[in-house]
Amino acid sequence: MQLITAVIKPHALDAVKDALKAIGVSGLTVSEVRGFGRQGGHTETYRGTEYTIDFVPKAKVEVLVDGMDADKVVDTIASAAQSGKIGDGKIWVTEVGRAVRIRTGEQGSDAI
Amino acid sequence: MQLITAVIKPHALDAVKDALKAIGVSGLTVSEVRGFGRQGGHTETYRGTEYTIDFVPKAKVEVLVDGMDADKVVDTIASAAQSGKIGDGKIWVTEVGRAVRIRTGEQGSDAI
Amino acid sequence: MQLITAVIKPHALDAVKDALKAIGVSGLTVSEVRGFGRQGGHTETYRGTEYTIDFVPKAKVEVLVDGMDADKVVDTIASAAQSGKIGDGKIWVTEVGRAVRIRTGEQGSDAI
Amino acid sequence: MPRRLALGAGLVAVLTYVMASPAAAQELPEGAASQVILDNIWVLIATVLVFFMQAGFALVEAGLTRAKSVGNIMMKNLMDCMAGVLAFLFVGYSIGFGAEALGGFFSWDGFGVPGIDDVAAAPAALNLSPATFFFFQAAFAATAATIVSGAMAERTKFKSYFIYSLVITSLIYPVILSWTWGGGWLSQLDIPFSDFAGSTIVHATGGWAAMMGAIILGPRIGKYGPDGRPRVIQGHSIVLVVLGALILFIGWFGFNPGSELAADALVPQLAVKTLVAGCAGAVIAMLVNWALDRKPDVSMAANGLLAGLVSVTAPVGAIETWAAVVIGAVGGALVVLSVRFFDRRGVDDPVGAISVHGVCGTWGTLSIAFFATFDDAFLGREDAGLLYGGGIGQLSTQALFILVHFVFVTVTTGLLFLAIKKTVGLRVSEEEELAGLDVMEHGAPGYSTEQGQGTGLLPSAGVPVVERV
Amino acid sequence: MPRRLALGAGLVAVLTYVMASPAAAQELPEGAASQVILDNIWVLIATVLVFFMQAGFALVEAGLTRAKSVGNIMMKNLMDCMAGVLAFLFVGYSIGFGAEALGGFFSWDGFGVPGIDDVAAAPAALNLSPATFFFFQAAFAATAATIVSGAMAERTKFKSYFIYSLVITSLIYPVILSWTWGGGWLSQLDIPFSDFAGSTIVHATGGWAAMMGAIILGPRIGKYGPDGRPRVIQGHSIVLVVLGALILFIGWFGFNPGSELAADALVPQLAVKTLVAGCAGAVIAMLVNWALDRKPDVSMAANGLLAGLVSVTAPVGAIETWAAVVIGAVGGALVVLSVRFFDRRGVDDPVGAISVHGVCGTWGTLSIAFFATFDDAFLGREDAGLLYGGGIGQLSTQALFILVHFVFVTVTTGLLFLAIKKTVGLRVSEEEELAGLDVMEHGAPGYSTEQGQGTGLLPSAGVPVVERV
Amino acid sequence: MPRRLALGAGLVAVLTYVMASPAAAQELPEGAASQVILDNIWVLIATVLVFFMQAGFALVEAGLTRAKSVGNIMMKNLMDCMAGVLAFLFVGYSIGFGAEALGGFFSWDGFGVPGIDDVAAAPAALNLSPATFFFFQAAFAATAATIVSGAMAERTKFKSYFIYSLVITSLIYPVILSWTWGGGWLSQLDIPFSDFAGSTIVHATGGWAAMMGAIILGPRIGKYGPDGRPRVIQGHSIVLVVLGALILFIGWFGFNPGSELAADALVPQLAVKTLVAGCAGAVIAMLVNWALDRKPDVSMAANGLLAGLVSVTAPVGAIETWAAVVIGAVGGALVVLSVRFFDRRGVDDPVGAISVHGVCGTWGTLSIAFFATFDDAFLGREDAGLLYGGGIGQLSTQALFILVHFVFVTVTTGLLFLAIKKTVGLRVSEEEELAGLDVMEHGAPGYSTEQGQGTGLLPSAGVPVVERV
Ligand SMILES: Nc1ncnc2c1ncn2[C@@H]1O[C@H](COP(=O)(O)OP(=O)(O)O)[C@@H](O)[C@H]1O
Ligand SMILES: Nc1ncnc2c1ncn2[C@@H]1O[C@H](COP(=O)(O)OP(=O)(O)O)[C@@H](O)[C@H]1O
Ligand SMILES: Nc1ncnc2c1ncn2[C@@H]1O[C@H](COP(=O)(O)OP(=O)(O)O)[C@@H](O)[C@H]1O
Repeated sequence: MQLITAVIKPHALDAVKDALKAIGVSGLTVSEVRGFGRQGGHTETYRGTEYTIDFVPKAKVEVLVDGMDADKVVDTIASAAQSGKIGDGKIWVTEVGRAVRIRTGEQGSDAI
Repeated sequence: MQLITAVIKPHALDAVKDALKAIGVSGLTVSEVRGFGRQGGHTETYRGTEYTIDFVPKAKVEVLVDGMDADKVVDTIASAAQSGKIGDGKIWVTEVGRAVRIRTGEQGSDAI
Repeated sequence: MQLITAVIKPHALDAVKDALKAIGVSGLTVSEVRGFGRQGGHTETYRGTEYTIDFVPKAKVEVLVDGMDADKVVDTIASAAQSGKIGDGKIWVTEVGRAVRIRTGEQGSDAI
Repeated sequence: MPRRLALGAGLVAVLTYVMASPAAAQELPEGAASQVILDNIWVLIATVLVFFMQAGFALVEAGLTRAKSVGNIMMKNLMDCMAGVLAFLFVGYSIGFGAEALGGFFSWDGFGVPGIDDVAAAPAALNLSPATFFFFQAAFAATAATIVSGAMAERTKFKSYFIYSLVITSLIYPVILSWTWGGGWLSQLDIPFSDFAGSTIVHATGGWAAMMGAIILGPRIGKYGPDGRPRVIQGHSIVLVVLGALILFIGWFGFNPGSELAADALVPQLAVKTLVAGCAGAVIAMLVNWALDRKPDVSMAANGLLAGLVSVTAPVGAIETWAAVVIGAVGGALVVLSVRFFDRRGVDDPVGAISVHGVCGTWGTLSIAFFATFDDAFLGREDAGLLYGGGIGQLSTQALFILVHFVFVTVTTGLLFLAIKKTVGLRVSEEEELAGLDVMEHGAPGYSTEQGQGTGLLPSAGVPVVERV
Repeated sequence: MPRRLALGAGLVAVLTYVMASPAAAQELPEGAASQVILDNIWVLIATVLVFFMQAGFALVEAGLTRAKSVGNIMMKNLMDCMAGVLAFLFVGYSIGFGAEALGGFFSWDGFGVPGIDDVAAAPAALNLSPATFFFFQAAFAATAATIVSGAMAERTKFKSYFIYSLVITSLIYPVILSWTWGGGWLSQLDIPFSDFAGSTIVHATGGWAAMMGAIILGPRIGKYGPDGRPRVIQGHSIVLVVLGALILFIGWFGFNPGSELAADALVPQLAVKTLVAGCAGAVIAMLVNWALDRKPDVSMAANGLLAGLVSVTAPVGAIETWAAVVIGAVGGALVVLSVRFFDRRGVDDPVGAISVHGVCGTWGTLSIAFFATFDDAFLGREDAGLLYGGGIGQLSTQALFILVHFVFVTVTTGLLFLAIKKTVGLRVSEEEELAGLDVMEHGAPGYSTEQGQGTGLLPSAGVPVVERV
Repeated sequence: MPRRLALGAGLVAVLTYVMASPAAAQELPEGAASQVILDNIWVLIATVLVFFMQAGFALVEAGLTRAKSVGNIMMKNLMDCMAGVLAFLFVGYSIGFGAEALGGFFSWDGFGVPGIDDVAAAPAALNLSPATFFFFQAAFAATAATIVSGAMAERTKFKSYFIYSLVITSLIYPVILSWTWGGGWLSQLDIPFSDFAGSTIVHATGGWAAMMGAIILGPRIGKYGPDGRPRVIQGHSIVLVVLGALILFIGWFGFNPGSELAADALVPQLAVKTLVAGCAGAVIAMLVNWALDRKPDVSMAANGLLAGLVSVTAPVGAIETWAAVVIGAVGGALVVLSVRFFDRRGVDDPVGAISVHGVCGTWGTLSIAFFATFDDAFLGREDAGLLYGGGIGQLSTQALFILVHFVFVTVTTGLLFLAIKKTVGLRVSEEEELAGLDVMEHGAPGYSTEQGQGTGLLPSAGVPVVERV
C-alpha cells in the first residue's frame, strides 16, 4: 500500500480530482498549505515598509492506493496539475504498512 | 517507530484524543483537511445555479509512536472515531526512521 | 529520498526557513496545525463556564531531501526551532520511494 | 410639556393637529416651523436608529454563535424584521392600537393602519401622524421579535422560526400593546403600570419568548457533558459581538429618547440617562465577571452594556441621572449572574438573550417602583418611587404588570413553540446541526475561502460544509 | 405643502428665503425655529444616511465576492465616493444644475457650486441653501457611481475603475441630472417624467453602467464551464452581505424621505412606503427563491430587500401603502428571475447589481404609470396612474424616459469602458485574477492571519497570497 | 447667527432660555416649534453620530492589528467609552466646564454636572440644556480617549489601559477643556486660540498621548529586525479598516457640524467642508502612497480619509470650500509621510494614530492661521488668515496653543504611563504577546472556528490560541 502526496497549485485541484476519479480513485484528502520554493519571493510594500512574500498558497492532496498502480496515480496527478509554469509543485510516494476503514474496520486494500 | 495518520470526522476528535490519552499516548498533531470519498457529493443551489459539494470537512490526526504497539493506537482511534455511518474515515501507518524532540535534542523513543 | 517533517512553534518558522535556505534547501511546504502534548492544558473561563485549551497552534514543515544529508536538515531545523521551553516540537523522518516535479516531470533528486 | 404617549380613556387632550389644516397653518407666521413637523421628523429619525438595531442584534447573535450557522442567524434576523413589519402592518397594529374589542381583551380596527396614507389624517398620538406612529411602532415590533433568534440559534428550523416571527408580531406582541401603550386595562388601573420605552413590553416579551424557545428546543448537541455540566461553545467572532453591541448602543438613542414621541425638552434627559445606564452596565458587568472568573470577558462586557440599556428603558423618563447609573449597574451585575444561572440550569442560550432582555427588562420595570421621581405620562404623578416616599402602590402595580406579562408571554409562546414542534417540527436533524445550518437550510456556507476556479472545490476552509452522517 | 424639488420653468414659486435675511428673520417671533432651518437640518441628516449607504454597498459587494480581492473591492467603494464627490464638486454639479447650455443638451454654470460658501445665498432648491443642496446631491452622485464596482468585481484594474468613477460622476450622471431634476427637457414634456428619488436617475444609471462593464469585461475565470454553463463562485461572507443590506436599508430612509428636500408632512409617508416595499421585496424574493431552488438563499433575500427599495424609489411619493407593498414584492420576484437570466446569458455579475439597480430601477419607474395617485411635484396632478384612471399618458412618458436613459447610459458607459480597454486596459492579467487582486493591485492581502513575528511568513491562512504563475 | 459655544468672560450674551419658562413659551404662537428645542434635538442627533465613531475607531484598530489580539482591542475601545463617560460625568465635566478654580489652572464645580436632571435649568451653552451639552461633551471626551488604544495595540495590559482611560477622561482632557472651550486662559488671549471642533483639543490630545504610549511601551516583538529596520506586521482585515473609516466619516458629520452647538445656517457649510476635506485627504493619500510605493495601499487611503477629516476639524468654521479641499489634501499627504517617519524612527504605531490625530490635528489647527476668512466665535473677526491679510497674530496664537497643548499632553500622559509602568506594569509578558492577548487577558480567542461539540478541541483555526512558551 502506498501514500501519494502531491503539493499542487490550488486552482489545479479541480482537474486533479476529476482525473483521479476517472482512473477509479475513490477517495482523497486535501489540505491547504503554503509552499516555499523556486517560485517564491516577490517584494511588496505595506504602509511604506517593504516585505517579501516567500510563501505561496498550495493545496496538498493525499491519496492512499493499493492494488492500483501507484505510478499511474502519480502520472495522472502530474499531468492534470501541470501548467508548465514554475511552482506547479511536487509529488512523492511513501510506503504504508497498514490501513483501516474506521466505519467497518476493514483492513488493507479493502479499507480504501 | 511509526507514524499513525487518521482522517476522522471533526466532531470525533474529542473522543479520539481522550481515548488516546487513556492508553498513554502523550502527544498528537491535528490539522483541518477536506475529504473526498464515498460519502461525498451532494448538490446545492446558490443564487440560482447548482453546484456540487464534493469535499467534506475532516480532521487529520497524526500520532508518532514507539515502544507502544502501533496496532493498539490504530484500534483505539478506530473505535473512538467509529459512528458506523459512511465517512468515518481512514487510518494508515507509515514507518519512521528517526525522531527528535526539538527542545532537548532527544532521539528515538525518548523523543516522543 | 527522505521526507523530514517538523512540528514547530509558529514564530520559529522564520528562523527555520532561513536556516534551511542557508544550507541549500530549495523548497519546503508549511501548514497550520494544532498540537497536543506535554505543553498543553490550561483552563480558561468563557461566559462563566470553565474549559480547557488542549491544543496549541503549531506550524508543520515538510522538506523532501535527496542527495543532501537528511540528518543535517534535521539538525538544522532542531537548532533553529529550539527555544528550550516546553512545546518546541518534534521532527521525524520517513523514507520516500519516488518524487516528481510536476512542471517538468523530472524524477528523484532532480525533482527537488 | 408632553412626555410619553398618553394612554387610556381621557388621559390626554390631544393637541390640535395643525399640520395639514389650512386654517391652523395660517396661524403660524410665514417661515416658522411647526412643532408638529418637528415632532414627526424627530420621531422618524429616532425610528431609523431603532431599525438600525436590527443590524446590531444580527451581529451580536452571529458573533456569539458558530461560523457554521452564521448565514442562518443573519437570515433569521433579516426576516423577522422584514416579515414582522408586514405582519404588524396588516394585522398587529390594529390589535395593538385599534378601538377596544372583545370586551377589552385586545383591540381591533380592521386590517391595516387607519389613515396611514393620509397626510391630513388626525394624529395617531400627540402630534404624530398615523404614518409616523406606525413607522415607530413597527420598529418596536421588529425589535421584540428579533430577540428570540439568538437564544434559539444553531438548532432551529428556518421555516419554524419564520412562522414564530409572524405570530409574535401579528398577535402576541400586539395583544400586550393593546393592554398597555394601546390604552387597555393595565393603563386603566388606579395606579397605572409604567414602562416608558418597553423594558417589559418590548424586551421582556422577547426575553421570555426566548426562554420558552430555548427550553422547548433543548440545548445544542455537545453543550452539556454526560454529567450534565455545561461545556463551552465559543462564539466565532468577538468583532461582530462588540460591533453589534455598539450599534445597539447607538440605536438605543432612538429607542428611548424617541419614545417621548415628541421633540421636547425631556428628550436630552432621556438620552443622558440611557447613556450612563448603558455605560454603568458595561463597566459593572466587566468588573463582576472579572471578580468571578479572574479575567474580564469581552462578550460579557458587551452583554453588560445591553443589560444596562434594557434596564433603563422602563424607568428612563422618571429617574435622576444617579439613579440611571445605579439601575444600569445593577443590570450589569444581574446579567453576569443570570447567564450563569440559566447556563447551569440546562437552558442553552448562546447569546444571553433571556438574561439581557427577560431578566434585566424585569429589573428595569421594577426599578421604577424604587427610583421614580419625575412624572412621565404613565405615572401621572411625581415621586412615585419608594425612595421618594411614593409608597408601595407603584410596586404592586409593577409587580402585577410583570407577572401578568410573564404568564401571558410564556403561555402563548410556549403553546406556539409546542404547536410548531408537533406540526412542522422545531429542531433540525442531528446531522444538520452537526454540519451547521447554513448549507442544509440555505444551500451555501456562510463563509467561503474557496480559492479555485469557482467550482467549489476548496470551499470554506475552517468552516464546516455539510456532512452526510 | 412642498413635495419634491420643483423643476423646469415656472414649476414652483420658491418660498421666501428668510434664513439669512435680517428683515425677514424679524418676522419670526423670538425663539421660533424657522422652517428654513428645519428643512436644511433635516435634509442634512438624511444626506448623512445616504452617505452611510457607501458602507452598505462596500459590504454587500465584499461579502458576495471572494476573499482574495476583498481589499480591492473595499478600495473601489471607498474611492468612487471620495473621488466622485470631488469630481461632482468641481465639474458634475454645474453640469447637472447649472443654467441651460449647449442648446439644452446639458447645463453649465462654470466650475464649482455657486454660492456654496455663502450662508445668505439664494436657496438652490426650495428652502435649501446651496451647501445643503450640494451635500445632498453629492451623496446621490456617489451612490450612482458605486453601484458598478460590484458587477465588475474581482477582475477590473483599479486604475481603470478609478478613471471610470471620475467620468461617471463628473459627466455621465450629471447630464442625466440636467435633463431631469436639473429642469431639462424630460421635465418640460407635456406630461413630464416622474422619478421621485431616482429609481432610474440614480439606480438604473449605476445598473446599466454595471451591465456594460460586466459585458465588456467578460466573466471571471472559471465562472463558466467549457460547456458555457454557469458555475458557482461563492461570496466569502454572508455576514458582510446582510450587514451591508441592513445598512443600505437604513440609508434608504435618508435616500427617499430626504428626497422630499423639505421637512414636511409627506416625509413620514415616504418613510413608511420605503419600509414596506423593502420588506415585501425581501420576503417575496425569499419565497420565490425558495420555490425555485428548494431552499431560501440568504444572499437572494438580501438582494430582495434592495430590490424592493430600489423599486419604490421612483414611485414613493405618489403611491398608497398597499401599492408600495405590491411594487416592492414585484421587485423582489424580479430580482430572483433577473439574476438567473443574466447569469445564464453569460453576464457575470457577482453581486446582482444589474438586476437590483437596472432591472428593478426600471420596474419602479414604470410602476408610477400604474399606481400613481398622489401628486408629487414631478407629476403635477393626482391619479396619474392607470389604476386610478390616469390614462396611458404617464406610461408613454415613463417609457420614453426609461428608454432615453437606457440608450444614453449604455452608449456612454460602453464607449467609456471600451476607451479605457484600448488605452490603460480594463482587466487584470490572468495571473493577477487567479491570485486575487489584493496583493497584485494593492500590495497586501485583505485578510491576514499571520502568527509570526511580523515577517509575513505565514500570512493569510486560507486567503491566497499572490502566486507567480 | 450663533456659531460655536462662545467662551470666556463676557464673550456672549446667552439667549433667553424659553424652553421651560411658561411665560416665554406663550410668546410662541400655538404650534410653532421653538429654536431651543430644535437646537437641542439637532445637537443630540449629532452626538449620536459622534458616539457611533466609537465603532469606527474599534474597527479601524481591530482591522490594522492581528487576529490574535482582536478581542482585546475591541474591549479597550468599548471600555474607554463606557468607563470614560462615567469618569467624565462624575469628575471630568466639572473640571472642564466648571467655574474657575485654582487660580484658573482649571475649573471646578463639585462632582457631577450641574442642572443635568433639570429640564428647566439655565442653558449650559447657547440654547443647549445641561443634559444636551453634557451628552455632546461626553461623546467628545470618549473620542479623545479612544484614539490611544490603536497605537498601543497588541502589547498593553488591559488593566493598565483601563487606568489610563479613566485618568485621561477625568483629568487630562478636562484640563485642556478648561483652558479652551471651557473659557480659560487660551480663550482669553488678545487673539484667542481657534479650534472649532477639536483638531487639537480632541484629536491631538489622543494623538500625542498615543505617541507617548507607543514610545514608553516600545515596539511589538518582531516589529524591528536585528538591524533596527522596520518589518511589516499586517493588519488582519481590510474590511474592518475600511468599514471603520466609513463609519468615522459618517460620524464626523456629527462631530464638526454638531460643534456649531445650534441648528443654524452654518451647519450645512460645516458638513460640506468636512466632506470635501475628507475626500481630498483620501484621494491625495492614495496618490502620494501610489507614487512612493508603486501601488495604492488600501489602509493608507483609509488613513488619508481620516487625516483629511482631522485636519479640517479645527478650521471648518472659518474657511471656504476650496480651502477645505487644500487642507484635507495636505493632511492626506502628511499622513503618508508621517506614518513612514514614525515607523522608521522606531515608534510602533500599528494604526497610524499618532500621524492621523497628532500630526494632522496639529496641521489643521495651524491651517487656520493661513486660511481663515469667516468669523467663528473663537476667532471673533473675519479674514484672520494670512492669505486674507489677517497678519501673523493668529499664527502666533495658534503656535502657542499647539505648543502648550503638546507639552501639557506629552508630559502628563508620559508621567501617567511611566507611573503605570512602575506600579501595575504597562506591557504584557513576552509569552502573552506572542500568543496574543485575547486568551491570556480575556479568557477566549477573538475568533473561533471550532467545529467540534463545544469542547474547544479545534478552536480558532488560523487564530493562535495561547501558547505556554
Ligand atoms: N524540497 C521540498 N520539500 C517539500 N516541498 C517542496 C520542496 N520543494 C518544493 N516544494 C513544494 O513545491 C512547491 C513548488 O516548488 P517550486 O520550487 O516553487 O516550483 P517547481 O514545482 O516548479 O519546482 C513549493 O511551493 C513547495 O510547496
Ligand atoms: N484513498 C484515499 N486516500 C486518502 N484519503 C481517503 C481515501 N479514501 C477516503 N479518504 C478519506 O477518508 C474520508 C472518508 O472516506 P469515505 O469514502 O467518504 O467513507 P468511509 O471512510 O466510510 O469509507 C474521506 O473524506 C477522505 O478524507
Ligand atoms: N506523539 C506525538 N505524535 C505527533 N505529534 C506529537 C507527538 N508528541 C508531541 N507532538 C507534537 O509536538 C508538539 C510539542 O510537544 P510537547 O509534548 O508539547 O512538547 P515538547 O516538544 O517540548 O516535548 C505537540 O504540540 C504536538 O504537536
